[in-house]
Amino acid sequence: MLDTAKRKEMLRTMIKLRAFEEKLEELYQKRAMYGSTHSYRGQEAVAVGVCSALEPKDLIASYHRGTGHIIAKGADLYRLMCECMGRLDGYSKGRGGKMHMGDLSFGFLGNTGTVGGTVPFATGAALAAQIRGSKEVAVSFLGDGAMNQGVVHEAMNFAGIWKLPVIYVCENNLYAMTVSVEKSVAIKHVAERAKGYGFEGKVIDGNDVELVYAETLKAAEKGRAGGGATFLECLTYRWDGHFGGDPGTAYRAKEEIEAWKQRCPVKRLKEKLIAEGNLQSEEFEKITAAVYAEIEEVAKKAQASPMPPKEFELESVFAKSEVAHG
Amino acid sequence: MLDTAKRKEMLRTMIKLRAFEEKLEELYQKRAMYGSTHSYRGQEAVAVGVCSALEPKDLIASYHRGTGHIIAKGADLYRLMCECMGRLDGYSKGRGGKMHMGDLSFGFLGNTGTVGGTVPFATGAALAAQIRGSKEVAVSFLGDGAMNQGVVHEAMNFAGIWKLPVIYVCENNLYAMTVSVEKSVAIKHVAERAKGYGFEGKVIDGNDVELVYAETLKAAEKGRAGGGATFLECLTYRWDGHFGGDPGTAYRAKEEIEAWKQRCPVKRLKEKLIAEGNLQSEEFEKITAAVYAEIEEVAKKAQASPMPPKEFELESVFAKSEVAHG
Amino acid sequence: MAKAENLQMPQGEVKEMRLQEALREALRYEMARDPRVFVIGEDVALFGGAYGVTRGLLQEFGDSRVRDTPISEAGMVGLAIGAAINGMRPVVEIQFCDLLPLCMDQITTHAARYYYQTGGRISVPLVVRNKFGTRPGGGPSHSSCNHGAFVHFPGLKIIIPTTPADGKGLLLSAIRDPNPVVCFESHHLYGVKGPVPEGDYTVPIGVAAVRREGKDLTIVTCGGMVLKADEAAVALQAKGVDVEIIDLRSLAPLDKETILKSVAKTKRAMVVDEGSMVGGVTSEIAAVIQENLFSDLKGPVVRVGAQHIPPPHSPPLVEAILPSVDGIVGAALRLAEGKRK
Amino acid sequence: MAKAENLQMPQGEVKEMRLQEALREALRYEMARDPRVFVIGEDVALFGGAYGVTRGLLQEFGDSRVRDTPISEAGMVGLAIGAAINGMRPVVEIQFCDLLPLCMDQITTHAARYYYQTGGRISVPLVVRNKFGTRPGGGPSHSSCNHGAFVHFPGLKIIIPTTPADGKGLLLSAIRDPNPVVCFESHHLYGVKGPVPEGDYTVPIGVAAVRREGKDLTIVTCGGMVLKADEAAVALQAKGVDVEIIDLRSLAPLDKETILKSVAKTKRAMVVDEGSMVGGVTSEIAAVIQENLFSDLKGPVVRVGAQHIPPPHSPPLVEAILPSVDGIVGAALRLAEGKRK
Ligand SMILES: Cc1ncc(C[n+]2csc(CCOP(=O)(O)OP(=O)(O)O)c2C)c(N)n1
Ligand SMILES: Cc1ncc(C[n+]2csc(CCOP(=O)(O)OP(=O)(O)O)c2C)c(N)n1
Ligand SMILES: [Mg+2]
Ligand SMILES: [Mg+2]
Repeated sequence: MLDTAKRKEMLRTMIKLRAFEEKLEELYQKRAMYGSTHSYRGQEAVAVGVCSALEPKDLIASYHRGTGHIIAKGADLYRLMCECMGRLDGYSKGRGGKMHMGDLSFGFLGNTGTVGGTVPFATGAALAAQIRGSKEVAVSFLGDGAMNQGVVHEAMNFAGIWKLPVIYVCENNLYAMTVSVEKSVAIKHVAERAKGYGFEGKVIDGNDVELVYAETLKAAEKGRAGGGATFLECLTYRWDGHFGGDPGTAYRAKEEIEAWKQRCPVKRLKEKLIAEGNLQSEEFEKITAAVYAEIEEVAKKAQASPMPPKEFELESVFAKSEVAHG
Repeated sequence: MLDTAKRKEMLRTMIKLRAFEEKLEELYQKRAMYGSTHSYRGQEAVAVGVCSALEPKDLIASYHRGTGHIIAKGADLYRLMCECMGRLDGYSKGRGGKMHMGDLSFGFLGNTGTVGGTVPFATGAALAAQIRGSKEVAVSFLGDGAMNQGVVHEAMNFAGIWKLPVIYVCENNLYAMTVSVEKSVAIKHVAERAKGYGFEGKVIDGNDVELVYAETLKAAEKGRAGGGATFLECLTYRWDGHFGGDPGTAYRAKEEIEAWKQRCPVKRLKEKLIAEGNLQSEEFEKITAAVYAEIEEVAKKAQASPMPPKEFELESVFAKSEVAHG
Repeated sequence: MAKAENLQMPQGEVKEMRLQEALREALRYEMARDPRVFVIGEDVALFGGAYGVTRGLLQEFGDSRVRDTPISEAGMVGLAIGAAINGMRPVVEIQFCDLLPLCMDQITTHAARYYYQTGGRISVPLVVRNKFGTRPGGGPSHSSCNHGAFVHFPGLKIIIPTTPADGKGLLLSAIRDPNPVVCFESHHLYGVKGPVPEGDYTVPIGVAAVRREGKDLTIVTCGGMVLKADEAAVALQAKGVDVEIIDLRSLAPLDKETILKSVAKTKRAMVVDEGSMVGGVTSEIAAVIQENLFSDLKGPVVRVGAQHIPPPHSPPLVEAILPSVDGIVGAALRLAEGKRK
Repeated sequence: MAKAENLQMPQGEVKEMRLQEALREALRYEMARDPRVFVIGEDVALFGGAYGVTRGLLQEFGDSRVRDTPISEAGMVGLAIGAAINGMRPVVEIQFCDLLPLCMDQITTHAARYYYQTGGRISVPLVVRNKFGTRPGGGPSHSSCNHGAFVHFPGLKIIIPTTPADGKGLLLSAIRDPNPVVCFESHHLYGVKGPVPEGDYTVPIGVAAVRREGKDLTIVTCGGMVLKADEAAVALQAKGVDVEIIDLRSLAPLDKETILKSVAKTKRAMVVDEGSMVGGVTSEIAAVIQENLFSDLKGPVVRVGAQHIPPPHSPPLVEAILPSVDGIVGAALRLAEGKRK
């Protein structure tokens, strides 16, 4: 059983993820943010549960809906915000935007806008750990939609045959853009597919941050001990549209959205802590206010930061020498 | 239970497949055949069992080890031999060689040298049948090695969600080139994966031509009735090396090869028919001799046929008008 | 190769619409006419396509012929090839050209070579539509221009419509073509309006349009860059340089005749493309022109394309790598110097 | 860009070996030196690679660092990228270049752009080796030349060694390079012998070799076509045309300096490549030369490449589409006409 301090920390981080998305959405509406948002609201328990169970040296690979993952793993909010806004101080100097970043200083292997594209990276990072005998595990976040990409299949097969220390965290939020998972796969749970690769696949409540934490911890220990890969299908839901500007209602019933909002991961942990007597409403409000204020600060600072100059550098494409890794 | 005439026909076809490969091997040694051979010896029961259960309008997609499939489906031996030998009378006018052919007149969707590449073609041909309401089923032959190609995963998922009338006939001959299936997948039977796509996967003895026939018939009826896809993992073995010139012993034990030769599909049906009193040894010898003589004739004729001129036609790349299909 | 035609005002009934709508017109028209035509892609049915091109088709033609797919680019192209072989006329939507490398094998090794490698026994009438174009906020995986890479693979036809009329006419030709056709649709042009003929209107594949006549210098271009060339031509006219603009419309087959005829007249050529200048459309066309008209040319064939850098996210970086009107004007002036002196 | 060097006789201890063996030498040398280097690919371990390049590595370095893979081209490249990000130095063998389109997305959208799109935070030191070349019996899926298509994608280095010494030297540089490098190995050259320096011998990426000096005409070429250029040069010498041959060795970065220096001297240029002439290496180099040396040139830059047709199976068809020594000689004579008159 997790101690209260850790659980409060997770609660705080979930609020942070949410506040960040809300600020981003606001900036998007104001056209201060470039590209599209991909709101993580509603799915916070997955990123926070997983990343809280990892060690700093462990690695994650993320995808288009990646802000939550990397904040939970320890990203600097200012750099992240700057990247969203195309600023020079962004993680990628404004070159990549929020779908294209990576920074090993906090164990972030990277994300891309190609669905499923980074799943082999986590798998390969785990291969590196295995060859070297270093003990980090790698987590590959992926959406339900990514399950039907060829390269994801290939990567998972590698994880199976070589018993790689990798955890596939599939966030099944029931939709890939506007196409429901029922239309995309013919089985109830994609976790079933893990069997075909020779490792364990579990279906868990992705809105229960403590459960996600516990299952990740188990999977990580197994991976470190040479037990190979684990697949966790986390059932969850995105509250917002697929991207900024999509109300998300053309292909989803209002009732469905409402029902899932009732299962809010933040509310759930909050109420549990309160019921246990480990949290007061006022304390919760205070945490929330502090987090929102922090995000507000970050956004202000980012908005005041410089854009990249209107210049290209052919040298920005090739590394001149090795970037220090790890 | 299959009648004797049909079974004798299947026996005859299996011998024909074998005789063809042996002739090809001989031509390869003499450098009269271009490219590599991919001998089908040992696997004859799969192609013959499957294709004997299909109707003429049904379709097959094949792969590099494809001679057996297409002879069983009704290919013209002369055209096939010519293609192997790079002759103008070949199925592809010498352009494609035996790995690149296709002819709808006998329900052959085509093959290519890219492992797994044609699996979506059979799946898409089945989609065409479904949209149109025509009742043909499509068979996709594939090797065990092809199971780890991304596009194969994607195609099978389509077959599952759309309940397409397609049969995946996976010839598990235990090796993909020199890499054993045990090193390539972490489960005992790849048929297991069919579950992940929402359809049935069966493991069957691929050297039992009657069983292959019966299972194909069932799967085809199911497909025609709207019951969707079936996966048949046929356990079998290639007697020869992967390609002409490969003795096949650098990565396989001699004992293993010998053991599988004992399970010869031709011998098996022959002995059964003899035991039943439905075949005499002399009759078998006569059939065999006739088949080998036929192949000999074909090879002679092919060797005397013209090579393509040393010319290229840019027009050969684009169809000017639609090729009549079906 | 058919004769080049001027960008004529289409005959008969004409309706003003966006490129996006004109493409939809072509799909609707042909789906109504030919029951073999069907549309598959991510979000094409219920949602009507990420850019609205397939909007309404589900309602009109039903879910058997308008199908949302899982996220399986290679698989959907492969299925479409199989369906085409078995007598259908599939149109696949790939959400953006950055995803084409995922189905590159199916397109370039399979669809493109099938007719050849079956000795002409099987043709693959397939259309793969996709959006391309570099813009702020897209970034390295969402706003590429890779049409130039496809030119190198034999067996493909490649169209790249600029006007709404060409959008309809070329797409209709593509669906009816017995060969695989890749249709590159510019992000920058989807919303641009123009007159589109009603009914059975086709534009032949492989025929460029002389978009503007001029005598001093030829700009060969395509896609969204055509609009920049238009602007540049106006600016250049003011400076005494009379520009002819060739809108390629097809990249394969390439309408060499129209290009060479124009350059033989103007004796100065520039190629402008949104893709990287290295190894792309600009290279091929420059090579062709100098190869055929070497002694006529008054100067080198000048290439103006994107810098050889992945498409960036931030607006100033995007601006910095893309061809600009000023850049085109400047290069044209340098090239035309001989004339103006 | 470093200075071009002549094809010098390597210094120090030298051993005669085939290109195939020289590549193996590079792998062995670097695996022994750097524990981060590992090799994966189909049949590379137990079998030693489809062309024997990795023979013996399993025995020497063990099955953790020499791994047979399932048939998963995109997956293995993707895994290698992940391992590279996490500090390793993977070398992937793709059995032949026809399979590169299967992993095109991982190579061109991911590996190639990672350094850029992470703002320089992460580099991807990855080598993807593959065999290319058109020959009888390979046919449309087994004997392509698609190196020309990769040139269009920013962020990749591309090497294409001709001599065994360059094979060793370039591959060693590639493994040590912090960026993704695609190594195209010619089917026609695997068995060709030459002297190879022992020990730590590298050849810089991006530097072409002047393989033969001459004053009348420059042939720029690479891979297996270098040998045809050699033959052609001898024939041309007999006819009074003194040919300079540039062996590119790297396609990206392209050594423009060496090319332009040579053509500035000879004033006549030809580009010979085994890939299709349309939109490939020949186009890019022709465009570059005419762009930079227009007024020096005595004739157009002539392209000699494969016909724009998929690689055929039957020997006469293969012969018909490939550049031939006679074809090169004929084209060179036409180009050099001015001189000989
Ligand atoms: C390979 C690929 N195909 C299509 C797209 C367009 N696209 C972006 S996100 C998305 C849906 C992804 O769904 P899922 O994997 O479930 O993640 P979610 O958005 O639900 O978090 C699609 C189709 C893409 N980016 N990459
Ligand atoms: C995509 C691809 N990868 C690699 C190869 C090289 N190759 C040709 S056949 C083969 C093994 C195929 O094994 P399997 O699918 O089991 O068929 P089998 O040869 O056993 O009949 C390989 C690796 C190829 N042709 N295509
Ligand atoms: Mg989803
Ligand atoms: Mg096999």
